[in-house]
Amino acid sequence: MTPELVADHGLSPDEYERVRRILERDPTLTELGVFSAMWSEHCGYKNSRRLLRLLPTEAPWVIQGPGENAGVIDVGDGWALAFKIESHNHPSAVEPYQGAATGVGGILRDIFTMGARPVAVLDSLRFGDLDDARVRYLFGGVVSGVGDYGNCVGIPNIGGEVVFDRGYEGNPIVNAMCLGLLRKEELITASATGVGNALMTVGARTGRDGIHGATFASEELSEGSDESSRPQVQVGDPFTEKLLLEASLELIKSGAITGIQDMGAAGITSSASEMAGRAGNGVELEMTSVPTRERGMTPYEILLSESQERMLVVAEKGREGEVKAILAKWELEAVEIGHVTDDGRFRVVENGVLVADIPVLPLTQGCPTYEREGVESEDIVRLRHTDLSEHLIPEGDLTKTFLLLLGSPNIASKRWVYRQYDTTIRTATAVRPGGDAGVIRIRGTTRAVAATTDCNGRFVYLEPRRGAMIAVAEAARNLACVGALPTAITNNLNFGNPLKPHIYYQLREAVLGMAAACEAFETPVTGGNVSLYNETDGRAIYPTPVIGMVGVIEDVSTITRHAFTASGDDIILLGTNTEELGGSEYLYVTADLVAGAPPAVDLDAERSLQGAVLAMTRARVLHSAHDCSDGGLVCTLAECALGDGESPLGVRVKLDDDVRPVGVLFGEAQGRIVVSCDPAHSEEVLRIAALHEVPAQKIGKVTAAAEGFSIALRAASVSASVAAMCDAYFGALPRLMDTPAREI
Amino acid sequence: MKAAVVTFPGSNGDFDLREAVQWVGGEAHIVWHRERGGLKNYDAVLLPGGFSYGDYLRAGAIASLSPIMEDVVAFAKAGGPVLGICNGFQTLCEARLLPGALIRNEQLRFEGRDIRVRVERNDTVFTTDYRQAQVLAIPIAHGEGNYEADKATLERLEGDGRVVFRYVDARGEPTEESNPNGAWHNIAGIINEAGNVLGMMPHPERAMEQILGSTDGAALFTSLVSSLVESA
Amino acid sequence: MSRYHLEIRVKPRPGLLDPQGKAIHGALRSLGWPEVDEVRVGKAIYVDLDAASERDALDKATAMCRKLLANPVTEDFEVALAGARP
Amino acid sequence: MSRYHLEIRVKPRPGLLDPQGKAIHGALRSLGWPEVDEVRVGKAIYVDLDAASERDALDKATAMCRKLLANPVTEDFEVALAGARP
Ligand SMILES: Nc1ncnc2c1ncn2[C@@H]1O[C@H](COP(=O)(O)OP(=O)(O)O)[C@@H](O)[C@H]1O
Ligand SMILES: [Mg+2]
Repeated sequence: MTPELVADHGLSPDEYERVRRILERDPTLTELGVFSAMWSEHCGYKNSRRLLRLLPTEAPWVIQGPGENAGVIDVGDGWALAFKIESHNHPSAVEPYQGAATGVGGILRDIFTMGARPVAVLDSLRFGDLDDARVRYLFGGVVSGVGDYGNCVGIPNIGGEVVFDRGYEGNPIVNAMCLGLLRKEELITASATGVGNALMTVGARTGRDGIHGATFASEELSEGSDESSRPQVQVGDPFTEKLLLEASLELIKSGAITGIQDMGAAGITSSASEMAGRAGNGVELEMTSVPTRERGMTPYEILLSESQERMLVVAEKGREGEVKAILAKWELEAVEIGHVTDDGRFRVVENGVLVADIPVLPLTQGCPTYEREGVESEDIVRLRHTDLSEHLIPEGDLTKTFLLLLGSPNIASKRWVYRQYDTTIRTATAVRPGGDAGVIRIRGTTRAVAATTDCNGRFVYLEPRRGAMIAVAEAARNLACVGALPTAITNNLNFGNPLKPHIYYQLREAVLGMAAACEAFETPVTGGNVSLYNETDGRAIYPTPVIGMVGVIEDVSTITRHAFTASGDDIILLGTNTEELGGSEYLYVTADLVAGAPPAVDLDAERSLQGAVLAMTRARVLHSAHDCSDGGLVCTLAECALGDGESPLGVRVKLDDDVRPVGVLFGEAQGRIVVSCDPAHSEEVLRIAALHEVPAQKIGKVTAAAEGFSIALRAASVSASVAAMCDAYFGALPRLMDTPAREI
Repeated sequence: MKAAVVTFPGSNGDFDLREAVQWVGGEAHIVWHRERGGLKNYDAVLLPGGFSYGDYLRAGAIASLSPIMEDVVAFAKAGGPVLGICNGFQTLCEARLLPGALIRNEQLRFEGRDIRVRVERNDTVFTTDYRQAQVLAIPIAHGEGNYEADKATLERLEGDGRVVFRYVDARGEPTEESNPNGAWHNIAGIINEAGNVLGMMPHPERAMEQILGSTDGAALFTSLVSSLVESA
Repeated sequence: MSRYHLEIRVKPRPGLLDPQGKAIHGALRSLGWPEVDEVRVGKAIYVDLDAASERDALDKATAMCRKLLANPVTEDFEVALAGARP
Repeated sequence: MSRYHLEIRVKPRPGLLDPQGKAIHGALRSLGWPEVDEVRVGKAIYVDLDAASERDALDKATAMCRKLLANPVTEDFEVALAGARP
């Protein structure tokens, strides 16, 4: 075992020593591969585990917290919701279509292995600036990969985000989230109980794809990685996934199995050892029994293959035939490859000859974890303290700036994206993508669940703790806007190389911010995913802790949407306008600048605001509610007016704040929601706001589209035709993406 | 009225279709494609949307060769009503129960959104509860819905009035902008000569309740149920 | 019985719409190849099978095309041998 | 300048999963061809263009594959002449 070989496997000399101590001898190559995968960042959370312990994970409604394939919460009437988010950043950087598709496939499996039927997908995406041909290729490929996979399996997409910023050039972020519903009593976990029970692989065959994927996901991308990572591309097969989904749910219902886990990162190795670990048991696997796609695969390759659409199940002794019959009905294979043992060892044999023999717990839980040094980068401190006052003085026409912003890819309608997704399959989508949060009703009840993903990476970059708080606050606000009570989160920590002190600082601060906000909103963390080393040639992405939040709606008749519905309605602003411009889209678009401090966030005030909006939706006094975020108040009002473009309306607003126009219009002050209501209900809306101690002011009226969009401030005004706004807002992405040239 | 929803590996609209029939008071059962011989116990056969066999060769191609399709053909030949939605339409074309083919959308992208179609005929068993020329808002969700046939077939379809649904704009006009996939003559749905086999790309079963965005699909199922109750 | 390796090409019929060909044509022109005059996109299907003879292998492939691989409404096909390995 | 007719075949790289091929394989077997051992599906792209010579036509086609027609991460390609018509 040479030091080079050890290093190639991503293990430090110390870690290698630890392996030797655990085995009390040198590892074989196969064993080295097994440790390498299990102790990679992806599986072992070396650099993040200690930080993750800081997150709140408990609440009376949490049925399953972190540690299983997905978190599960109680959503009432006997129903439970399983949900989780997962990243596929590195594979998508190499092959956007397959990378994104297999990302969706993986997260679906995490959900249905809990016994839940997947009911919705969300996708949170980030790329470099769209003027770059490679970025357009990545964006186009990722969107069709997300779409084709989910569409084929038949899971509606109900939301997500797309952000374009130089900060993600070369290293896109592709996070997919899935929600699944199950009856509480149907929950099953991934553990290998029952000594003597059979371990069976079900689904697709094992090929050479993705070998070393787990280690690969934990290494920085560099110039050459296009070449070297080619064999690691995995191809998704959504058709097989659909069959596997149906077969798995049927298997779980049959009671013939006691545990089931997706073969995700590190394939058979991680699923078998983790299932054994959870049950305190061991496993023995026979490599020659594993059905392979190619001839001559070695145990090393079989153990580490990340071929998609495979599961490991533990069959009740004597019921293996039943398992096979269920799989056969769905035209899939189930093959016994080993059994559960009582000696706590992960033992692998090939034709009966031992090729790996490792104690399970040190393998699955003995991965060394590190607390690194974290120091904030001086450059970022300087950036945060940039004086932005000159930007508060408008340069040129405010209306022009407004239209420019409305057509910036970050703010423009993402219709081009979600029209490639099936959003209505399963006939449960009450709020489709395009609003603040997606909503799925629960058939046979009056209930629904809502979900959103959020994170403004610029804010986190400029001040990680505050930025992470904002991400959680925005997610909760988005849920409140549709009438859902924020209930729990999953999260995806997308960061750079944690061995660099300023990156570790970002990671720690962001986790602390997330923890504080989750405490404040009583939205515990039930799971998540960590994706580190998101760097290209030494340059890290913006730290991006994507928050996937779910909420519960008790009565679907209180669901509220973001678009104005009727001319003559009053427009009421909840919250307070400020002059904060730090990290805003306005600065990025007009001055090519990412600087300043992110806007202040007051968690108590946020909580009151959410409470107020929820009370309003429950009182059924609102016609619409939309949270203020990217692009500020003026873009929020525009989004409310334009809706999905089918029946846009106009707006006449007059603002009287003692705040400079640029700040009011484009600043991204937190804690604001724009609602509209029948004038007969305005009093009640204002009363509920006062009751919750939320500042509220009537700022104007919804008008007919023909009357245009006008905002008068003390000393300035914005006024545009609805047609010009539609063109900017809906036309932007198609104009950028539907040009034929698509270079690879 | 008792309907069979025939599902293939990869079908995913079976559940929605069953719910839709039940929503209007009919009875519907999911029939797995390997269950031969049972269709004669049903009053209608419905082929759902989805991606049978992944649509990996051509949409609906492999499903159209599944043995149960012989039963479906026999059911149709005997005059029983057969409805194919989306992948079901594609399968009916591949099985030659309907003429033409559905090729890739002109823009080469999957399209999932609400569109409008005009009811071109309200005298079929599937459309009696619609008004003639009524404009419906219904979701589509497909990548291969671009209806194509040779010139003679198209002329015959139009001449015989066998186009049942056509993509239109808000004013009810079949414009280029209102065509979501490049289909010839904005064709969204056609019927066979005998008038008992309908194929359509839009999803009426997803437009049954206001909370889902539209109720315009419901009349298709009420039409079917009431015409079968009458004929029974 | 020998193992035959067949190449089947399925091509959109002349005169019928080929959205993919059209899009690729446009893309090639805008990428700097104005000299491209037409593009059609079909499928290449590689089938390995056991057959008694070349004739037999080709006949089988033709039957497969008629039954499944090509849609006679929109597509033409060609069948060719790519090599036999005993 | 002459008009050349090129045939480009784009094929999934060996070792990569080919879900299309797998599904078609399954279908062919159940339709009565158990002797089929493997199916892989690629694209056949037919390009007509003007070029100075055969060499030139082939070079152009190769460049098109590199730039647009084939995905270097997942696909291999072959370029062939199907005939020149002056
Ligand atoms: N990748 C995507 N997939 C699906 N829906 C998306 C995607 N990106 C954006 N959307 C939808 O577009 C709308 C606007 O997105 P965004 O501006 O990020 O929302 P907000 O600022 O309200 O959180 C949301 O409804 C969102 O769900
Ligand atoms: Mg927004």
